[in-house]
Amino acid sequence: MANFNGYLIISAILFSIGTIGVLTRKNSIVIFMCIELMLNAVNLTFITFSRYLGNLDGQIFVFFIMTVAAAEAAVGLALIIAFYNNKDTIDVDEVQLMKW
Amino acid sequence: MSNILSLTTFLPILGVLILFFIPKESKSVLRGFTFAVTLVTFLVSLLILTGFQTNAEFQFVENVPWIAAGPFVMRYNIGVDGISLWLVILTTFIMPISVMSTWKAVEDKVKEYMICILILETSLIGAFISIDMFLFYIYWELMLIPMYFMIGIWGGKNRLYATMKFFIYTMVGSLLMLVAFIYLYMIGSQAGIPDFSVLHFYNLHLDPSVQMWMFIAFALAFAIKVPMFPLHTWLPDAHTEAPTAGSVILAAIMLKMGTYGYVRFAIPLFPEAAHRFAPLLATLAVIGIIYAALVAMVQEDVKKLVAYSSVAHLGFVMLGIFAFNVQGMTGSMLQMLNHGVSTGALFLIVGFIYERRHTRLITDFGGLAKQMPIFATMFLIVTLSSIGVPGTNGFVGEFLVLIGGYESELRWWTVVAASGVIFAAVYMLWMFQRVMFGELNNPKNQKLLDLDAREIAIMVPLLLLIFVMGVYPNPFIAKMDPAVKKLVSQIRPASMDAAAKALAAVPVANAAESNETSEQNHTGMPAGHPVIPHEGQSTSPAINPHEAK
Amino acid sequence: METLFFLIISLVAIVSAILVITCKNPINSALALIMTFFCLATYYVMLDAPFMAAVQVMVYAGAIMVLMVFTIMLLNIRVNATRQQSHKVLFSIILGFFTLINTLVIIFKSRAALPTGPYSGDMIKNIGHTELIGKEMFTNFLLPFEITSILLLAAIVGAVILAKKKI
Amino acid sequence: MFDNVWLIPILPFIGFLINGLFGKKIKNETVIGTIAAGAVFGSFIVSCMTLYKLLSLGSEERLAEVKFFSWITSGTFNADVAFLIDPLSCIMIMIVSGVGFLIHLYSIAYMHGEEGFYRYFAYLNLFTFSMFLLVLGNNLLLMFVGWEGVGLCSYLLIGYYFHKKSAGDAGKKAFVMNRVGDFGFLLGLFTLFWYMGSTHNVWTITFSEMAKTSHLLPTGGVVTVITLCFFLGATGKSAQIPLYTWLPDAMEGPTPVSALIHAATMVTAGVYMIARMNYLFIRSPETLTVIAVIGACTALFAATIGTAQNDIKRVLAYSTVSQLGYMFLAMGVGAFGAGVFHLMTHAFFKACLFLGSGAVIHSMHGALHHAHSHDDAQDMRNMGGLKSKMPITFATFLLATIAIAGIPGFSGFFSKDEILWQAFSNPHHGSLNILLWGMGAIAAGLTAFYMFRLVFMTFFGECRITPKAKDHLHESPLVIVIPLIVLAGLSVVGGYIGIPKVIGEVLGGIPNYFEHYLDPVFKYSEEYMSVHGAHGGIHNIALEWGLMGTSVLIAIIGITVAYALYVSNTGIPVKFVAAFPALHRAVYNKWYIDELYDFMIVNPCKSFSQFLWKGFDVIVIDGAVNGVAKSVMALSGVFRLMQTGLLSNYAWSMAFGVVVMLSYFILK
Repeated sequence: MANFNGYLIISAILFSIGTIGVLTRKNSIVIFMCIELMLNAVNLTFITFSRYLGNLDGQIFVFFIMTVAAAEAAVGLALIIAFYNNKDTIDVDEVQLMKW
Repeated sequence: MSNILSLTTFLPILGVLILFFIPKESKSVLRGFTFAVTLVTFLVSLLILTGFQTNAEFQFVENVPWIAAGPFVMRYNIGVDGISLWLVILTTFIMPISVMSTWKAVEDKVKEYMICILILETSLIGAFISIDMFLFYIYWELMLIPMYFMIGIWGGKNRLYATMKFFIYTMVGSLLMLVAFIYLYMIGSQAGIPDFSVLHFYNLHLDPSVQMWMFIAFALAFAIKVPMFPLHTWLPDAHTEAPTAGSVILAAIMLKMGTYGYVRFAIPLFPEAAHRFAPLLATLAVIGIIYAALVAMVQEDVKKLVAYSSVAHLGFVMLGIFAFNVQGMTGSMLQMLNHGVSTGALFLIVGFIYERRHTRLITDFGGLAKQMPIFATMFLIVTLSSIGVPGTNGFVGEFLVLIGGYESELRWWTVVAASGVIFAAVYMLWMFQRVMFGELNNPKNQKLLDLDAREIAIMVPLLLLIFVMGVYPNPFIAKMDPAVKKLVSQIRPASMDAAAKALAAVPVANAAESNETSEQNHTGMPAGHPVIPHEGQSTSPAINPHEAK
Repeated sequence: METLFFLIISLVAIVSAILVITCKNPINSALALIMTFFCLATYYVMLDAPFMAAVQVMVYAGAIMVLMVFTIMLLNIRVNATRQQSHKVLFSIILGFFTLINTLVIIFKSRAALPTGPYSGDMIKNIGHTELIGKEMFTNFLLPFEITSILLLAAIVGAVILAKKKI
Repeated sequence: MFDNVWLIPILPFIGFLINGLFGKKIKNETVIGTIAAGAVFGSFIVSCMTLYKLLSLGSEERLAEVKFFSWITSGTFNADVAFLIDPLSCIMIMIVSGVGFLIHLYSIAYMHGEEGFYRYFAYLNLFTFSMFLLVLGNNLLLMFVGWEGVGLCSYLLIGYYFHKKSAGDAGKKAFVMNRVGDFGFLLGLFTLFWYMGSTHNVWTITFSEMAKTSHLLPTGGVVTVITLCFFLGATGKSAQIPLYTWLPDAMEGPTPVSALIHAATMVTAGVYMIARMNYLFIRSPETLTVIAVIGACTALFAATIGTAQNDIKRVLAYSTVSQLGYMFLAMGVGAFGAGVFHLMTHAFFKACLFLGSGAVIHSMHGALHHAHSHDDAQDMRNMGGLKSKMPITFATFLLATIAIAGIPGFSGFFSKDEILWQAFSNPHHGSLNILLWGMGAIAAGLTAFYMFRLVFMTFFGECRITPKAKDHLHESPLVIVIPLIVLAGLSVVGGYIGIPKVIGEVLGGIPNYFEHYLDPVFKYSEEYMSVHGAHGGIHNIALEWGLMGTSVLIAIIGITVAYALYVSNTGIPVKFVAAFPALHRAVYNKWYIDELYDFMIVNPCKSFSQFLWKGFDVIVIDGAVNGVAKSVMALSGVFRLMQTGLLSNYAWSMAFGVVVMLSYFILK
C-alpha cells in the first residue's frame, strides 16, 4: 500500500502551504481561507488512515470537522463584517487594541 | 473527653459563624460576644492543661483519615505533648486579652476585625497541635491571611507596604518548606511510611547530604518567621503598622511559630544537618541579639524599639535550641512563654499611650510617671521582666538558655550573647527614662488620664504571670521536661556518630571539622586552654587534708 | 495508471493551494481554494469514500466558499497592494518549510500500523459507503452527533448577533 | 533549729507589699514609716536570735541550711530557695538589719513632706529584702537574685526624684554599670558550674558543696578565669576602679539611701561574695594579686579625688570608694577576716557620717528655704560654724571622722591597721607588699586630711550661709539624732571585738574574737594555704608596732595639715589652687574619668548603633528586600513588551511553538 504515503505527503504540503498563507497574508479573509485549507489537509489525512486502517471512525470524524469548519466560517465571517463596520478595513495589522 | 483538642481549635470558628448573625452596628455586642468566645476557649484549653499527664507522649491524639489523593494520604492527626502544651495555653490566654484591648481602639468594621481575630486563633492553635505535617502547613498558611487583613485594613499609615512585605516574606519561606515536605513524603512513602504524620518521619534515617538540603529549606522558612538576623526587617514594619491587638498576637504567639517549627520539625527530622548548621545558626542568633539590641537603642519609635527587642529575645531562644541539651531547650521553651507574656504586655502598654496621644515617638512623651502613676508601675514591672531581672519570668528563661548554651559546644557564642543582657538593660531603661521620667512640660501630656478599669483588668493577669513564672517556674518546667528530654535524646546520640560520618561522607564541609575539633578538647575550658597537668596531685588521697581529718 | 492520475490531481491541488496564498485579489484566491476542494474530493473518491467526496463538495465548495465569496462581494474590499514586510514573509516561509519537513519525517519514520478495523476496502464497495457511515454514525457516535447540532445552533446565533449593525 | 530564719527577708517583703500597694491610700506618713521601720526591726530581732542560737553551737558545727522550695530544676542544673546560716551571713544580716533599721527610723523624719513618701519606703523595704536574699542565699543563683535585686532597688531609689533628669540618668548609669558587673558574675557562675560538672561530675552551685569539693579545683588555670569573672562582678557592685563612676553620681538619691545602699550594705556585696567563696579565690594567686592591686589603687585614687570636692556627699562618696578599696586590698592579700571586719566597722562610721551630713543638709535646706535663696544646700562653701548651731550632730560627726581617720582607740584604727599590717606581712605577693602597704598608708593620710577638711569647713570657722538664713539653722529632730548617736557609739566601740593579736597581748591577752568567730567560714582556704601556700609571711612583732606607729603618724599629719589649711589661715587653699590650677581642675573634675568613659564607650556605641540602624538595617537589608521587589517589577516590564497586539506575531509564535515541539519529539 505504498501510495498511501502519497496522500499523506500531499496533505502535509497543503497543510504547510496553509500555514504559510496564514502567517504571510494581511487580508483576514484570505487568512480565513488558508485556515480552511489547513483543515482540509487534515481531513485528507483522516480519510486516508480510515481507509487504510479499515474502520470508519476517521471519516465520521471528518464529518465533525466539517461541521466545526462551517460553524467557524459563519462566526468568523460575522466577525469580519462587524470588524469591517468599525474599521472600514479588514487588514489584520489594524486591530492592535489587545496590547499592553 | 477525647476530642477536646478539636473542640478548642474550632470553637472560635463556631464563634465566627454566630458573629455573622450579629448586626454590624451593635459594636459592643460584637466585642462582648468575641470576648466571651475567646474566654470560653481559654477555659476549655485549661481542661487540656489539667488533663495532661506529664510524660513524653502525645496526648488527646485524634487520628482520622482526611484526604487520600493519589499517592498522598493525609490524616487529620492532632495531639499535644509537653512542648506544644504551653504554647497552646499561651495562645488561648493571650486572645481574650487582645480582644479586650481593642475595645476603643477599633471603631470601623468591628465585625470583620473580630472575625479575623477568631480565625487567627483557630489557625494558631491548629498549627501548634497538628502532628500531620500537611495539616500543619495548612494552618501555617491560614494564619497569614487574617493577619494580612488586620495589618492591611486597620493598620497605620503605610500599612499596605508593611502587610505586603510581611505576607510575601513568610510565603516565600513556607513555599520552600512545602517543597521539602513533599520531597520528604516521597522518600517516606518509598520507606513504607503511610501518611504525613511527623512521628513516622522522626525515625526515618536520611543520609546527610539529603538531610542538608531539606534542613536548609525548613530552617529558612522558620528563620523568616522567628525572625532570625538577616531576615528580620519585616517585623518592625509589621509591628509599627499593626493595630494594638494585631501586634500583641503577632509578637506573643506568631513569632513562636518559627521557633516551635525548629523544635518540632527542622531539628528532630534532620539531626545530623542540625548539628552541622548549629554553629552557623547560633552565630546568626547571637548577631541577632547584639545587633537588635544596638539598633533598638537608637529607635525614635517606641513600637519599633519593642519590635527589635523581641528580635533580640528570640535570638536567645534560638541559642537555647541549638545548645542541644536539656537546660538549653527548657530555657528556650520557657523564654518563648516569657517573651509572649512580657512583649505582649509591652505592646499593650505602647497601645495605651498610642490610644491617648496617637503618636509613638519617644520625644513626644516625658514625665508621664507623675501623670499616670499606675501606668508607670505597670510599665516598670514589664520593662524589668523584658530586661530579665531575677524574680521576673525573663530571668529564668534567659539564665537557663545561657547556662545550657555554655555547657554545649556554643561556649563562645554564649559569652557574647550574655553581653546582650547589658544592652537589653541599656535600651529598655533609656526608653523608660525618656518616656516616663523627666519634666512633664508637654501640655498634651499633662491632660492624659491614668489607666481605666478595663486597661488594668487586661494588665493584671499578665503581671501576675510575670511574677508567678519568675518566682515559681517549676510547674511549667515539670510539664514540659519529659518531652524535652525525649527531644534531646533524639538529637543527642545522632551527634556522636554524626561527627564521624560527617567527616567521612562530606570531605569538604569545614563546619564539620570545627564541630569535630571543639568536641575533642571538650574538657579544657575555652578552646586552647590546657588542662592543668598536676591536677592529679591534689586529688591523690595520701596528703589530701580534707579526707585526712 | 492510477498513480499518474494521482500525480496530476496532486499537482493541480498544490498549484491551486499556492495560488490561494499568493494572488492579490481575494476572489481569485477563493476560486483557487474551490479548485483545491475539488481535487480533495477526487482524492476521497480514490480512497473509496464517495459519500465523503460528495459531502466535501457540498459543504466546503458549496456552502462555505459561497459564504466567503458573498462576504468578499458584500464588503467590496479594495485590493490592497501592501504586502507584509519582507522579513516576516521570509520567516513564515521558513517556518512553513520546517512544518513540512517535520510531518514528512514523521510519515517516513513511523512504522506501518496493522489494519485493525472491520471494514476492508471491498466491503465498502459492495455494501455501500453511505449505508456503513450511517450505521456507524447513529450507533457509536450518536452523542457527538447531537453535540455538533448544538454547536451549529450556537454558531448561527453568534453569527447573527455579531453581524447585526445595531444591537 | 533555724526554722524561723525565713522571717528575716519575708518581713521587709510584706512591708514592701503593704506600702507599695496601699501606700497611696494610707497617706499618713507615720503609719507608713512605722510599717517599714517595724518590718526591719522585726528582722533585726530575728537576726539577733539567730546569732544567739549560732553562738550557742560549738565553733565547728556553725553551719545550717534551711531549704524552702526548689526553684529551677532542669537537666543537670537545679537551684532551690534555701538559706545558709553561718558566722559570715550572721554578721551580714546583723549589719543590714541593724544599720537598716536605724536608717529607716532616720528617714521617717528626713523624708517628711516628700510627695512619694510611700514609694520611698516601699523601695527601701524591697532593698532590705533583696539584701537579705543576697546575704542568706545558700547557692550562687539565689545570691545572684539578691545581687540584681539590690541593683534594681538602687536604680529605683537613686531615680527617686524622677522629675530631675540628672537623677534619672544617675539611676540608669548605676543600673547599667551593675549590669556589666552582673555579666561578669554570670560568666563566672557558668564557667564554675560547667567546669566542676564536666570534669568532676559535681553539678552544684551551693556554697557548702562547692566548699567541700573545692579540693578538686586546680591552682590557677580555669580557677583564675572563674575568680576574675567573679571579681568583675564585685567591681561593678562595689564600685572599684573600672566600674566605680556610678557611685558618686548615685548621690542624686536621698541621703538616707546613700547611707544605707551606697555606704553600709549594697556596696559591700562584692566583699561578701569574695569572703563567701574564699576557697575559690585562694586557689588563684594571679587573681589575688589583681584584687590587691586594684583595691590599693582605688583606695589611693578615690582619696585623691575626695580631697578637692566641695559637695559634702561627693566627698563621702569618694571616701566610700576608697574604704572599699581597703576591703578589697584585704581580700587580695588573703586576709578575709580583716576585710569583713573593716566592712563592719566601715558600715558603722560611714553610715553615721552620711546621716550626719544628711542632718546638716536637711537643716541647711530648711534654712535656705526660709530665706528663699537658691544656694546649693550640699555645697560646703556656704556652710561653716555649724558647731554651735547643731552640737549633737557635730559631736557624732566628729567621733565618726576620728574613727575613719584611724586614730587609735577607735574602730577605724583596729580594722584599717589590721589590713595594712596584713598587706605588709602576707605570704602571697612577696616584694609587692611594700608597694601595697605604701599606697594604703598614703591613702590613710589623705583620708584623714579630706575627712577633717570636711569637718572644719562645715562645723568650724564663721558661718558662710546667707545672712537671712543664719537663724533658721537648728538642731535636727530627735528621730534623726538618736540613730546618729547609736551609730557614733558603735563606730567607737565596734573596734574592740576585733583587736589585732599584737595589741591584744599587750592589753592583757584579749583574743581577736572577730577572727576566731569567722574561722569556720575560712576553714577550707586555711587548709589550702597550709598545704600549698608559700610560707614567707613575716611574723616580726616589733615591725608590726613600728608600721602601726607610722600609719598613725601619717593620719595625724593629715589632720594637722587640714587644720592648718581650713581653720587657722584659710587663705592658703586659694593660693594653692592658684598655684596649681591644672592639677586642681583635674582632681576636681574626677580626673575626667566620666568624660573618658563617654568618649571611649558610650558615644561610639551610640554612633555605631545609629550606623547599624540607618546604614545596615535600612539600606542594606531593607534595600535588598525592596530591591528584589523592584527587580521583579522591572523584569515584568520587559516581558510585557512581548504582547504587540499584532495578530501575525501571535500566529507566528504559535506556529513556531508547534514546530519546536514537533522537532523535539522527532529528535528525542
